[in-house]
Amino acid sequence: MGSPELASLYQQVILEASKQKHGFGLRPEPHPSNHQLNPTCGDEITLQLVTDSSGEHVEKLAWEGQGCSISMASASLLTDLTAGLPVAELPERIGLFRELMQSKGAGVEDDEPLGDAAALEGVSRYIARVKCAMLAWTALEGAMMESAAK
Amino acid sequence: MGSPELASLYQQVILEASKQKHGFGLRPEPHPSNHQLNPTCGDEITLQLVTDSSGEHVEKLAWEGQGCSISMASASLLTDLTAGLPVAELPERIGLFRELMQSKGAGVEDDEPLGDAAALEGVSRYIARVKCAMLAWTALEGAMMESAAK
Amino acid sequence: MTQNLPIDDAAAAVYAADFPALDQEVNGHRLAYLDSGATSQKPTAVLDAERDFYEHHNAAVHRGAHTLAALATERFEDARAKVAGFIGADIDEVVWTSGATEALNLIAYGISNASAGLGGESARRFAIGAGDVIVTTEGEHHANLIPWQELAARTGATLRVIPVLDDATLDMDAAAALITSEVKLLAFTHVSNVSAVINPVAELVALARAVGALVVLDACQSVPHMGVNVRELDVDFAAFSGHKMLGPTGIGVLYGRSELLNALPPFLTGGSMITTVTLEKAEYLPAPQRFEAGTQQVAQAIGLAAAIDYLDAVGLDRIHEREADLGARMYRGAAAIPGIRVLGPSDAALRSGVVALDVEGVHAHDVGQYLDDRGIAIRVGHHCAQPLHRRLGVTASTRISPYFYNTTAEIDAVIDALGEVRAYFGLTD
Amino acid sequence: MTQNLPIDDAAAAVYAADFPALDQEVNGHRLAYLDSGATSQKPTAVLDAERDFYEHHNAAVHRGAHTLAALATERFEDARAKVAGFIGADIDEVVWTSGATEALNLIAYGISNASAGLGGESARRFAIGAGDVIVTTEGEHHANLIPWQELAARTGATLRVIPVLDDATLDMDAAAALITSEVKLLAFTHVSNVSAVINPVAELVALARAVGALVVLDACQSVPHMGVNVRELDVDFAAFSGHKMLGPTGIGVLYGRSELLNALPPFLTGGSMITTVTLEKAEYLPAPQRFEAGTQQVAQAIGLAAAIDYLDAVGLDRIHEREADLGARMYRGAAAIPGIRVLGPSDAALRSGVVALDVEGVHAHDVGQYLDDRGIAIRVGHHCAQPLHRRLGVTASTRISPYFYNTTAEIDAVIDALGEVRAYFGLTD
Ligand SMILES: Cc1ncc(COP(=O)(O)O)c(C=O)c1O
Ligand SMILES: Cc1ncc(COP(=O)(O)O)c(C=O)c1O
Repeated sequence: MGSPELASLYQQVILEASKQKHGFGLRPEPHPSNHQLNPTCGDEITLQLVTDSSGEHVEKLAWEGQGCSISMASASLLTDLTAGLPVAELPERIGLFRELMQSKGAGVEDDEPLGDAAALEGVSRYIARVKCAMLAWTALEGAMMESAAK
Repeated sequence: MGSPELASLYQQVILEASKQKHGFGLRPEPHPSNHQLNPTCGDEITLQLVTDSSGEHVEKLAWEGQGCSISMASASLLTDLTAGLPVAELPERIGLFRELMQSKGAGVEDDEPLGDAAALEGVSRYIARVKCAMLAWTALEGAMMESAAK
Repeated sequence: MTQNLPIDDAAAAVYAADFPALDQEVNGHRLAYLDSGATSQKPTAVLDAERDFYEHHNAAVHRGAHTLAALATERFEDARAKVAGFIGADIDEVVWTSGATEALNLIAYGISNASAGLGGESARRFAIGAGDVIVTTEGEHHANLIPWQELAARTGATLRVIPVLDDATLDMDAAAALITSEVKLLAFTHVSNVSAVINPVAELVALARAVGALVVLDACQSVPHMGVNVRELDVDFAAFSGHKMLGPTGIGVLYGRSELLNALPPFLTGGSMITTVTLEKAEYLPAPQRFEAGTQQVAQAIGLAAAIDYLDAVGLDRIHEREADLGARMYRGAAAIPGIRVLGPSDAALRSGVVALDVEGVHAHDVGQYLDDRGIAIRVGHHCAQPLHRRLGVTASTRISPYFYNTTAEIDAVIDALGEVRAYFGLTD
Repeated sequence: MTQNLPIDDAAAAVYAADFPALDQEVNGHRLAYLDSGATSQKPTAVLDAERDFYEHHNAAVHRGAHTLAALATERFEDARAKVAGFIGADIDEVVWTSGATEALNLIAYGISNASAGLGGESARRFAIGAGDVIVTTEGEHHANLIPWQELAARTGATLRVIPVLDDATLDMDAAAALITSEVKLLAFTHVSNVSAVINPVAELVALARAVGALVVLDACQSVPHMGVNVRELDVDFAAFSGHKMLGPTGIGVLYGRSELLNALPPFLTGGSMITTVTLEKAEYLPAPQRFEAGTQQVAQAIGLAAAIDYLDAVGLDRIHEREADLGARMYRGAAAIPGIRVLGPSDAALRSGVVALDVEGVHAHDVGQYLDDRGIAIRVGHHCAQPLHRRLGVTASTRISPYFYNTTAEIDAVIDALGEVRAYFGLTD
């Protein structure tokens, strides 16, 4: 059996999200996208930023990839969080999530804006896993940069 | 003033030999020869093995070079020692001298065959200087190899 | 414990007591360090040797003439003699490097330099170009693959790769077919850091010799774990790292046959490797100094010598035997768990003590986390062998790599945890 | 002692007490270690930091995921941040190497690889060939001369050398004439390890910038002894070694401007520097990882960070000031002795604390022996700067190189001994 710390890392919501993989499956048509890879383990993700016709709101993220439960859960929870959000709000959420991940177990003052993704807080106690949790979020940043470059 | 150890390194016979440089000056005509260099300090020696017409006895060594008092004295004393010796006896003397130099201050059982060059025994206590003392002797080995190769 | 008796758990515990890092708690459990394939822990004797050097003899080596410098030089060269004796080489056949990776790159760049016309007449034998072939294998660590890819790219030579079979052993039929007269160099690992495969050195050397190719042995996973004699193995070059054999980080060894080392052009250039330097040109010292430019890893060389003393006192044969036992126990235990696939051959005679495995449905990172929660340190990932993992159909694996200081209780703790891990992550079958 | 007061003999003695190697007798005298230009001694804090790492955190870095591996990685990267802060660089601009020599070779081979077409589009800017020119100076250590000779030989480029004047300062008129539009790279030392000359960095950088040449700074003799900010100096690359600045052997640093490091092709290849490896090809990580193939000098990096903490606590400005005092005292004392010629400029503002000299009629080896007999450790030889010695008309010189832990009494002991040495060897005038 695992320790309480391990249980707080692998919360039910995380294990479920890692299996459900909301947003899994890339769109055939082109969207701003980005590929990220964790060189230690070879885990990777390709993520598309699908917006509504105005380009101002996220319709839904679409992604494919393979990796550990943390990276898969994180991509799934990121997809849930961002659906319908104004694109302009993404940088702040990503920044907050990065802060949470780098908090070494201390958490952030207000993790409400992260929704269920706040459940990933436990990851911040395991430096080696922060990269896993950040993979999808970094890919979203990349996709936004591509979109801005156009 | 130096210590007694230093005095035994720089014995009068050595300091004098380093100034007198017996054998200094290369012969114009070709003889088996060899060049040796101490890469740490740039000291070097070029030595010719001049034999009698039969080729069986050393007439005299001839050499040029520059270096510390130990290397110059060693070349000078080697020249004194070898004049008139059968060439066939050289390897044994060189071997004995090498043994003396590697003795770390312990000396060798019988250093008589080294003549005045035995005064260099003190060098063996200073590992960093052994190369200086060996320079001429190694060059003589090289010259003999060249002579044998012909 | 007697040198003649096999290492048992009691003996292992006595050895372990010499390693301060093994005596700590991780996540509330006593650390079970089973990642020695990545880097070994260090006994106090090695730490003391390094410290003693710094406290009493530290000085520039091969440069100074003062007392400390002479002592430092002597200890540094004694360390070289120790390594040479350990692998059956001559003293001047041992070149210090920062690690095995640098040692392998040294060969590749030496050949590159020869191919660019450097190194004079004697270096010509190393020159390669279009039409020439370098051969390596699919089972290599990146350190014994990428340098050859780059060498091929720099010189126009072609790289061929001997494939592995499903059990990760080399396809020796393919090897025989690939090692043709165009082959100038064959590089392969003695023991795989993933599949545990011990390669058939004699057969591979014979294939190389038949076509006049040079043989480079990656000995990273053999020298720390079994008696290795480079002369008996009849290889031309061999590379290994100090940190995997109880030594400090930052020190490695390149063995090269004397005749070859003295013909290979230098790699790194700078101080202490020259005879004469003018503004136009430098003349180089004989090996090994010609490959040791600049201030060397002196304290680390001396630490490595102390590590070899320690290994010699334990005995390489006993270490090899003990690890084979631990590896076999791990193999059996893991293979018996439903949903676990052990990589590499099943024949124990072909295996080192390393066991890498795949837990169906659970990513290696998650397996590693589960074990770490119990204080078990193992490695997860591709272990710098992506092509091999790709060939075996996994992205990342979980690797247990024991050393002589590990106990069967630690192996059993891993087996227990592996037996639970799929259930923990919600998989049942 | 207060951080604000200059270092006096009392303060130096307090510092010296932190260095175990300084507290010993050599030939019946207390050691006077004046060879810090070759390698410095190490304070207990550095030895403790290394040992603490080995005893508590030792594990593979950037590879493992278990607790120890994560801790080791964190400490390793903290050390990088420390070095970056020390020289005013960004974290990803600091590359670990085995020493300054390897750092300089890394640049040379990176350019070589770019010139061979490796590294893709972004590496093209580094490619050189026939018609291109590399410039270095006559005052260089071999580590900053031979790599460029070899690079020129590999690529067909030409090497030009800025001559020095009789006082060993650079001939700046010649520099201006030699740094023409064909020049792609200018490499020079910040401070000479022989003549003590502090080169005019700003002027040389301006000459290089005017023709678009890259600037490589050999900072081996400056970073340990004075505050160095690479951004303010505006150089593209800089190299220095840990062992000359209280750190362990086997660790060095390459600084490179981020944009350049990310465009330069890799040098050593192997594990931990790639993203994806197939049997045909490898994709590389961004800098600094792309230059850090294989297991790194982890304990040594951590030791170097502790050395920087120590230097920071003493204060680089105070160190610089103190050494200037000791150097000036040495210079005056030696210059006043008949038959002694001090190399380098007489203007103290142009000099570091190093003093190299020639004793007329007595070979440097014999001078060194005479001093060693009194427990004084100084260096004799060409100090890996043969061309400079040739230019100054000596084969070998005697070099006194103090650090902040030396006292004026030690300097005076050298001066006394130098005053006797010619008489001892039978020279009188
Ligand atoms: C000016 C200078 N450059 C380069 C070096 C080479 O440094 P290392 O031998 O540590 O690589 C040294 C020291 O020997 C030096 O003094
Ligand atoms: C088989 C093998 N080859 C090469 C290496 C590279 O060794 P290092 O990282 O010490 O240079 C390793 C270890 O990582 C290895 O296991």
